Amino acid sequence: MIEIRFHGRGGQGSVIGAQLLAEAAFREGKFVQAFPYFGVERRGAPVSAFTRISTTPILTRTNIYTPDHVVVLDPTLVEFVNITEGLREGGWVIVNTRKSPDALGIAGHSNIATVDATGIARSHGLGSKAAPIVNTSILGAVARATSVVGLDSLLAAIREKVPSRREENAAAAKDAYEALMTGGAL
Amino acid sequence: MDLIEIRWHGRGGQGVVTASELFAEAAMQDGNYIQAFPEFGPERMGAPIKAFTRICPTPITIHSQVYTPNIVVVLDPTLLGSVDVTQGLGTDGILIVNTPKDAKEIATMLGYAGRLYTLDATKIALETIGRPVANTACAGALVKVSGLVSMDNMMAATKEKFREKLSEKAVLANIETIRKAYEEVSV
Amino acid sequence: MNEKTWKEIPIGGLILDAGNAAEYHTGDWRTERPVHILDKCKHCMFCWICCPDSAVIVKDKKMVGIDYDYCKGCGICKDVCPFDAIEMTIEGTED
Amino acid sequence: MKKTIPDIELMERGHQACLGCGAAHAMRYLLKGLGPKTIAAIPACCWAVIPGVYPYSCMDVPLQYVAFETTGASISGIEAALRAKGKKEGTTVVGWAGDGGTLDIGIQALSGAVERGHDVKYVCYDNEAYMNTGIQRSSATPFGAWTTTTPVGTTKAWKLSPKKNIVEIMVAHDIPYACTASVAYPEDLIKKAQKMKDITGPCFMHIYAPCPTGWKYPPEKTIELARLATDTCIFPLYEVTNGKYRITKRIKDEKKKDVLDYLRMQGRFKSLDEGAIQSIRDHVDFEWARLLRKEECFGEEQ
Amino acid sequence: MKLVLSGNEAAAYGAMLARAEVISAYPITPQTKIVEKIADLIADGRFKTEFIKVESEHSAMAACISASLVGARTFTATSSQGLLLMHEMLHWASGSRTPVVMVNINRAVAPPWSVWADQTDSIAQRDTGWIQYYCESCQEVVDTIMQAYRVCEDPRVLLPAMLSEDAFFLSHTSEIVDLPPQEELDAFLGTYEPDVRLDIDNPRSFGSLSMPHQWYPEFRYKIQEGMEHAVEAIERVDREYGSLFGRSYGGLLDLYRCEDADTVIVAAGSMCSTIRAAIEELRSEGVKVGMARIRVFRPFPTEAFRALAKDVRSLVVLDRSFSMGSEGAFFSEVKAALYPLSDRPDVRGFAVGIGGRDITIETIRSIITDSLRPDTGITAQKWVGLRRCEE
Amino acid sequence: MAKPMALSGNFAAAYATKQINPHVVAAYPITPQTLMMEKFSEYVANGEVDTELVCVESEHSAMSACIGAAAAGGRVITSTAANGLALMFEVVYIAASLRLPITMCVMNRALSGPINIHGDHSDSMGTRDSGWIQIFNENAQEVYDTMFQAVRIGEHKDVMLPVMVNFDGFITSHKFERVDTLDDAAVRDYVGTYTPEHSLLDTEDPVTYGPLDLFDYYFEHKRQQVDAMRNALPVAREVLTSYARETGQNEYDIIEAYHLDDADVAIVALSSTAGTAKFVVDRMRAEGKKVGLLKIRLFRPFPVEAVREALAGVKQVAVLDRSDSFGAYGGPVFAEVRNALYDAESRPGIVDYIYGLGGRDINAVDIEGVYNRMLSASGRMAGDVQYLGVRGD
Amino acid sequence: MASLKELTEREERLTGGHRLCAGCGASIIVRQILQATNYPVVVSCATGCLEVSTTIYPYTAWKNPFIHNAFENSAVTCSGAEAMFRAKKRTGEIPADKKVKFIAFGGDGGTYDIGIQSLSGAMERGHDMLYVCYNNEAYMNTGIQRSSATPLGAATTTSPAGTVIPGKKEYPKDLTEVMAGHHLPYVCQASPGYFQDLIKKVETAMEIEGPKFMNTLSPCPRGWRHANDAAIRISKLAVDCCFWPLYEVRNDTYALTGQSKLIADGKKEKVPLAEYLKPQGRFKHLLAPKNKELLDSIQEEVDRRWERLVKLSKL
Amino acid sequence: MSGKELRCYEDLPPSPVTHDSSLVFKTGSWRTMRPVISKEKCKLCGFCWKFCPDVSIFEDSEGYPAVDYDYCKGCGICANECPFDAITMLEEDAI
Repeated sequence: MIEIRFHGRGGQGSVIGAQLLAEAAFREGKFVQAFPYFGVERRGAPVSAFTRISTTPILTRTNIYTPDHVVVLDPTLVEFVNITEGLREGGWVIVNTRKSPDALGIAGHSNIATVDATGIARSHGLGSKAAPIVNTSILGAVARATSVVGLDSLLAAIREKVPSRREENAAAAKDAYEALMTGGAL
Repeated sequence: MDLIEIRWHGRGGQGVVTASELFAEAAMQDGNYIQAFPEFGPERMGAPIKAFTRICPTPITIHSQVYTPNIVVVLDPTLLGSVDVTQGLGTDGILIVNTPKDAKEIATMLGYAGRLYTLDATKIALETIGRPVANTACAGALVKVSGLVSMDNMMAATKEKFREKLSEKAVLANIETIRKAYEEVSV
Repeated sequence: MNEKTWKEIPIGGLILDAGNAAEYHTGDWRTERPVHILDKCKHCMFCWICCPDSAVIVKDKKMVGIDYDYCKGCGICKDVCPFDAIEMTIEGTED
Repeated sequence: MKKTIPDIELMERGHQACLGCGAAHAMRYLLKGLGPKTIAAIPACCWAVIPGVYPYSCMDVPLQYVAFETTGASISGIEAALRAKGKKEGTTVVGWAGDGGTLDIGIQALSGAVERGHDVKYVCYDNEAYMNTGIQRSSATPFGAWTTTTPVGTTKAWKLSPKKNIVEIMVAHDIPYACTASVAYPEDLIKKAQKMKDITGPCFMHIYAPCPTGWKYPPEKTIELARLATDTCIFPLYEVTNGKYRITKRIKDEKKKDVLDYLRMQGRFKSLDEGAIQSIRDHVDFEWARLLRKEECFGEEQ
Repeated sequence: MKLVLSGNEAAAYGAMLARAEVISAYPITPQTKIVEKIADLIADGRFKTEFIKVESEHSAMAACISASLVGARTFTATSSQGLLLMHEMLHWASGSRTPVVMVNINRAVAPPWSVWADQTDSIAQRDTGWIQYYCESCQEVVDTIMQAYRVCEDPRVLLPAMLSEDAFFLSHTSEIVDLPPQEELDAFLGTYEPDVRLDIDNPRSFGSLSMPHQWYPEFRYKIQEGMEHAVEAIERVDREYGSLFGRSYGGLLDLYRCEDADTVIVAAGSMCSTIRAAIEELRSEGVKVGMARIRVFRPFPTEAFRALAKDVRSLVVLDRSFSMGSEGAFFSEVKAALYPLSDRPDVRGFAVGIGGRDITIETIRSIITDSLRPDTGITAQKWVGLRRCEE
Repeated sequence: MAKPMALSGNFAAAYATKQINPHVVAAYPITPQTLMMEKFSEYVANGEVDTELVCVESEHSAMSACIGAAAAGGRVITSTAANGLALMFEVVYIAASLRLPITMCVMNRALSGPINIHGDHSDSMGTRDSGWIQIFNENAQEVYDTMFQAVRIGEHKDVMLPVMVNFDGFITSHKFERVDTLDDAAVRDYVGTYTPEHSLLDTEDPVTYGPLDLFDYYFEHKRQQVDAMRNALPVAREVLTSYARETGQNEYDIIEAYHLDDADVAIVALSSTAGTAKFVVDRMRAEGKKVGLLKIRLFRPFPVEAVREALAGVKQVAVLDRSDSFGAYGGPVFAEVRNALYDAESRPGIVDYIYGLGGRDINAVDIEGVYNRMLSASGRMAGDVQYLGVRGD
Repeated sequence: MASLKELTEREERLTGGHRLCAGCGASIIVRQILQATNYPVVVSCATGCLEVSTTIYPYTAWKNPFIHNAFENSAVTCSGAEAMFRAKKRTGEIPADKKVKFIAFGGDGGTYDIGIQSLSGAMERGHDMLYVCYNNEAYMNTGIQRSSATPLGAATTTSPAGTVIPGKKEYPKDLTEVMAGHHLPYVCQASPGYFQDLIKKVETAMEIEGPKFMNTLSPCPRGWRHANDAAIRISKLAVDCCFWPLYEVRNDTYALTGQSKLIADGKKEKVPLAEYLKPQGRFKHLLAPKNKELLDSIQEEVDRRWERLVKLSKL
Repeated sequence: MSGKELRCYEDLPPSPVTHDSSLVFKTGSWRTMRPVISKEKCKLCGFCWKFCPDVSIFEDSEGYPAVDYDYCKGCGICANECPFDAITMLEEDAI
């Protein structure tokens, strides 16, 4: 079973991101779960969401404490939130930033990947200039880095489930898939 | 004296419940334990209703309704045709009816063989209070017939009960009613 | 958070320390940062009365700056300023 | 015998209302106006008892007893279900509640129902206190009245706050039709009921229904007292159709009776002093003048 | 058709598949997605229903009761404070014998204010005459809504039912849900056609006053009788549903690996999935443990518990709720049901997951370890996972 | 000292409330509670109390106003019944969780539907999980005395919880009985003044009531509440048993064991029915039958130990439940009693009789029948849950 | 009226560190009201964004006594505290000359819908308190469901703008008018955009004994889908187009105030409704050509209500 | 509306639905004062019929109003409202 944690801010689409990832895995015949950490924080506040993917039925319904991978939708969160908390050894940290993985200064045993999801989202007109919606973009990067889902099933899930601008979202995911920057490991 | 149970019949608005309470309160002055309660229903003004009094020298613990009263008091003569006033009343019981008619006639009409007393309580009330409210007169008759409470205690209880609700004149009129009924009831 | 046990907290869910939300800094929500330009400021207090986060600092009836511990970067202060004395910049160094 | 109101009786004899109950009149007239294709909902109030105990009922129209505070919501449910079932056409859904169930505990459900625009009629029969539980004050109790929870006593603590103006509150909800009616004017009441039946959308009727038990007057005076309430302008009869005011029982100044005549008939006002009576008089005059001005301002185009 | 749905969305789909004719609901966290999804389905023209957006939960239930009396199939959803606000109307619904089906998202009761999973809200309604289902998965939510309508509308039952899902652990968790074909569900469920209803052609009064010496106690007894019929109906409908659609849930009491178990965990709701995972671990270590999931709490599975109790050494009852001044309702009722047995198992009670405190495999393991300690006589309920000073 | 008065349960409660002289009373009329509020309104109108009377527009608002007032740091009393209690259900929980020692009389009445105005316990039993202390009273005298005890228990610093004073609608609420009353000064001394640690009116030291609690503290707050309930048991016992000593009134305890010492069979009952049962016990004891009665006064917190001890030697027990938990296995009292005895050394047979719903009268004959059935059963009685006095069974 | 600069010298009663959205109108309104009040205040608050985000255990943003009871009972909870205040003055526990003001806050859901009964009751009983509705025209706390304050045509999650139905179908309840129907000493409507007017109304209300009601329009960037910095701009536009007129009713006498009075007197231009709708995503569909007729009819209704109000102010 | 006699709970429908008319309640038993109509004085205005709260005035075969004493509770409104004093209230017991 693979467990993935998303970090974002209220309004950036982290919860839908977690759901889309589950949808994509579902299309590959996997068993899935997706759920938010539900707080009452408002737009702009740090939030998290989770996805579980498994080849066998998923029994447990607890929160996720030791994720296999971590996805960070907003670069400024790296400062405030302990994003690698509980991360399993060898897991991926995928961050939306223009910086290179090595410049992020994330210590420890994880693999770091970065992508300018904000730039990609803006280029496809997703969200507003002040608040671009980056969830679909970064999912492309997740697919590439972790291989938990294939790009095709991800794009299919996006085309079917995103509420609006479906093609633009799919294109953004594809761009991000291509543009992923990884650190030393990959 | 054992537990005594009394049932009162009247109509909504005629002071039936007040009579049941008044008599109980008089009995309490003698150091008795008492209960007084209405038949709990949603009936409106004018509808036939019942109330009950229990009197006992020792604490009363029973809380069920009254099924076999020792005494029944009927405040309104127009009820006799429509309500079974003697229900559960044994031949060793007492029945008091407010009516100008005499006891025999009522006994025949109801087919009741026990002790039966009548008085024209409405007339007494009209003379003393000026309104046809028969409740205190009937209570006065019960004092005499039952011998359960003394007249002094009945007077004291009446004063206490009506002190806040009625003018002094009206209280005295009620006391007069009780006294008159006490005297006039044909034993 | 300093997690207290059930024996240490006041009963009934009461909070006894009025205004202690000040210990909670919402400045980390900010993606855009208002910058106060003192030269242009006429201290009309419009920004102060319209700030949703009590984050405009006023001393002696003068607007002296923004409290970045709480400012969430909504931009209302800039919007209401008649004198262009507040500018919004993107948070973080990379831009 | 001359019959100025419809013959049909949808309220049976044998009901349990007090002698001279104004609310019984009100129901009788309303049903004459609405007719047999009516479904009613009644919350806790005298009228939850008046039809009789299980398994008997004096109502010849289908009736649901509902919880005290839910009349507005319950009729919404009935109306929605009728629509879902394709049976709404030609059926009138009416909520029937006392003043407590309308102005106090039920005002929220009422407000919600009319705001949602359900095709329901809501009728409040107003006897100005909680009569079912035994004369406790409600927000429809007028200033100056004795009730068991405003028992005057030595401190003269009669009801001190004014009566909530439910019709104006309903008018503020912008509903197609709101009106007042009185049991003393059955023809007017029935005409208004018929009008409501024909309007699609939420309608409200406020019926003045005297209560001999609670107001402390002899039962034969119910109609007389109700007539006086209108003649003194304490309870003016008017209707508001799509925001347009119309007074349906016009009281000419010279015919207007003094409020004192009205107050004196009832035991509940017996303790009032001259100052209180004058303030009631002033309030009634103010309200009446306002109503006339509203009719002038927002009346039918001449 | 398989979809990835959250528990809330599953409830909305359930209402649509059951063809609820009138829906009356009020938003409350964490139930809101249900009403939103229903509004979406209506706006898309997929769901034809009358949706009354009432102004309070109290009104939501009132409108459902009235609509049901007109003869409509009705649906609503709420949670926590909303359920508490409609408490009076819950009694009213069962007293009126209206088969309303409601989804309740189990959320903690305030204050302090909390929006996370806790079953106190629905447990507090245990006397109201509602059938109570506790669902474990989003799939079960859809299937149970279908089953619940069948059970509730059975003329021998005629009672309302509430389906509970744990806040967030189910309501906001998306997972795969298989939706059976509409035609087959229609055939399974039929339409709701009550004999008596609010009908202008047959005017009757519903719910009039009843005096003590008249019929009130008899009507109350008939509710209890309806509950007794519900025991059979729930089992039967669950079996039938299983044979048609391949999924059934053990009727009232869902047993998992109880065959040779020494210890059986009794629980309800989403934690049961985690318990299954914990049992797998413990079994692999040789600990003979099973689970009895309370799928239906009302009617209470008395007979099923007695049958189970014959062969086990101890029952470990987990309550995600608490009756102040007493103990968890599951704990109490299990003991009361087993009381007359001459050979009774040891029954241990634990309060867990109050206010949404997470229940992990470790939580379950620690409880089992605790309960395997030698019997210390009378056992009071223990609170698990509580921060405490040195006690 | 004690002056006998003829008072109904409602008037006894009103009179006691007058003597307590609370700061705020907020209530809404409902049968059969109204007479208490009407009587109390008279005291207010005559200036006999200092109380602010708030005549709200619904029961939900009645409890809400009480919460606002109690949070503002004073003594608060209210009363309701049946659907009124059901309507305020949500805020009943809030009052307990905010730890506000409000005293509320509940004139127990059946819940709708069909609508019914008479006495049964389904209203209060529905709130048994809410965190209120619940005391059930047999007669007007108990109602009177319990009002003062309730104030003392609820306001005890180790407790700080609201208290529900329950008595049977009509049967007790409307029945006039002899009540031995205390004089005003004695009541004043007994209840003392209430000075809570915090108050909403303290503008110098502001407090926030009722914040949002995330899962990092909610559990702990609930645990505090459980602890307060646990404390309430010894506190209630102490307050009840010392009452006679302090006031010269009757003796009280959290339970009342009546001829249980050598009883073979026993009935467990609450409220006025316990009185009728005493009447029957006396009669049957005179015939030499070993029958007994356990009256439970304190239902929340449930006195597990006391119940277990009281029933230790009994062979067969019949629980009388004046409410049903539909679909459950028996009524609430039954479940509690069985639960209390589950792990006991000697376990009597326990059966349940659901009776008196909607105020259906329970009389001496009914109760004697229950005793006789227990006496004539050889060994444990068959049939766990039965319905007493329902037509058709 | 105290000047803004004078107000800055008073202590802030709502601290930063609350967790409302960036650019939320509610906290602006609360701050403006509390700053305009120079008395000690006791606040009650209905469940809603304001309550949930300002008092998350163990933190509170309120520097005055604060109580949250439930969703539907902010007004009555406040009235209970006010009754206790009076009782304690009577018993002498609180000095007779002590002045404390009671303010109840509620959102539109907690005021127009589930709390209207508690509000109506408290006002009718005559408690000395001010009720303030911060009206953001939908259930924002639970995520933008329609309330009876939601304007016709607005898209919410339970009245989505779909292919068949263009948003909410009903006109909003006019709660200010409903409260005026209660014959209160003071009822008013205000907007945080015109803060001078709002502050003046608060100052007026604080000096009037008895029940007072204030309805304020509270922009919500998330629910109305407007830019984070637009709250003030939009709440001004609402007044300028006469969708949200500023007025007060004292003892049944109506008076337009501030900007609205200037518009009525012809001293300011009344702007078209569309100007107000444009910056808000929830109305986007209304501006599409196919909905022109609908837009016109909404404009008509706004005009009708405005003209009625102008008439009332001259009554 | 015709119901069989109810004896035990088995006879009841599940939902408390009425099935009989209130005509079984002969509320005439409540009456202490009896209205008596004088045909001589009656002008057939119909007021007594219109204003009767108990629906207890009917038209007799000659078209005159008559009282249904089975249900008339004796409130006296008919007598009070009659413009022609055609109705007198007599004491029931004296009849």
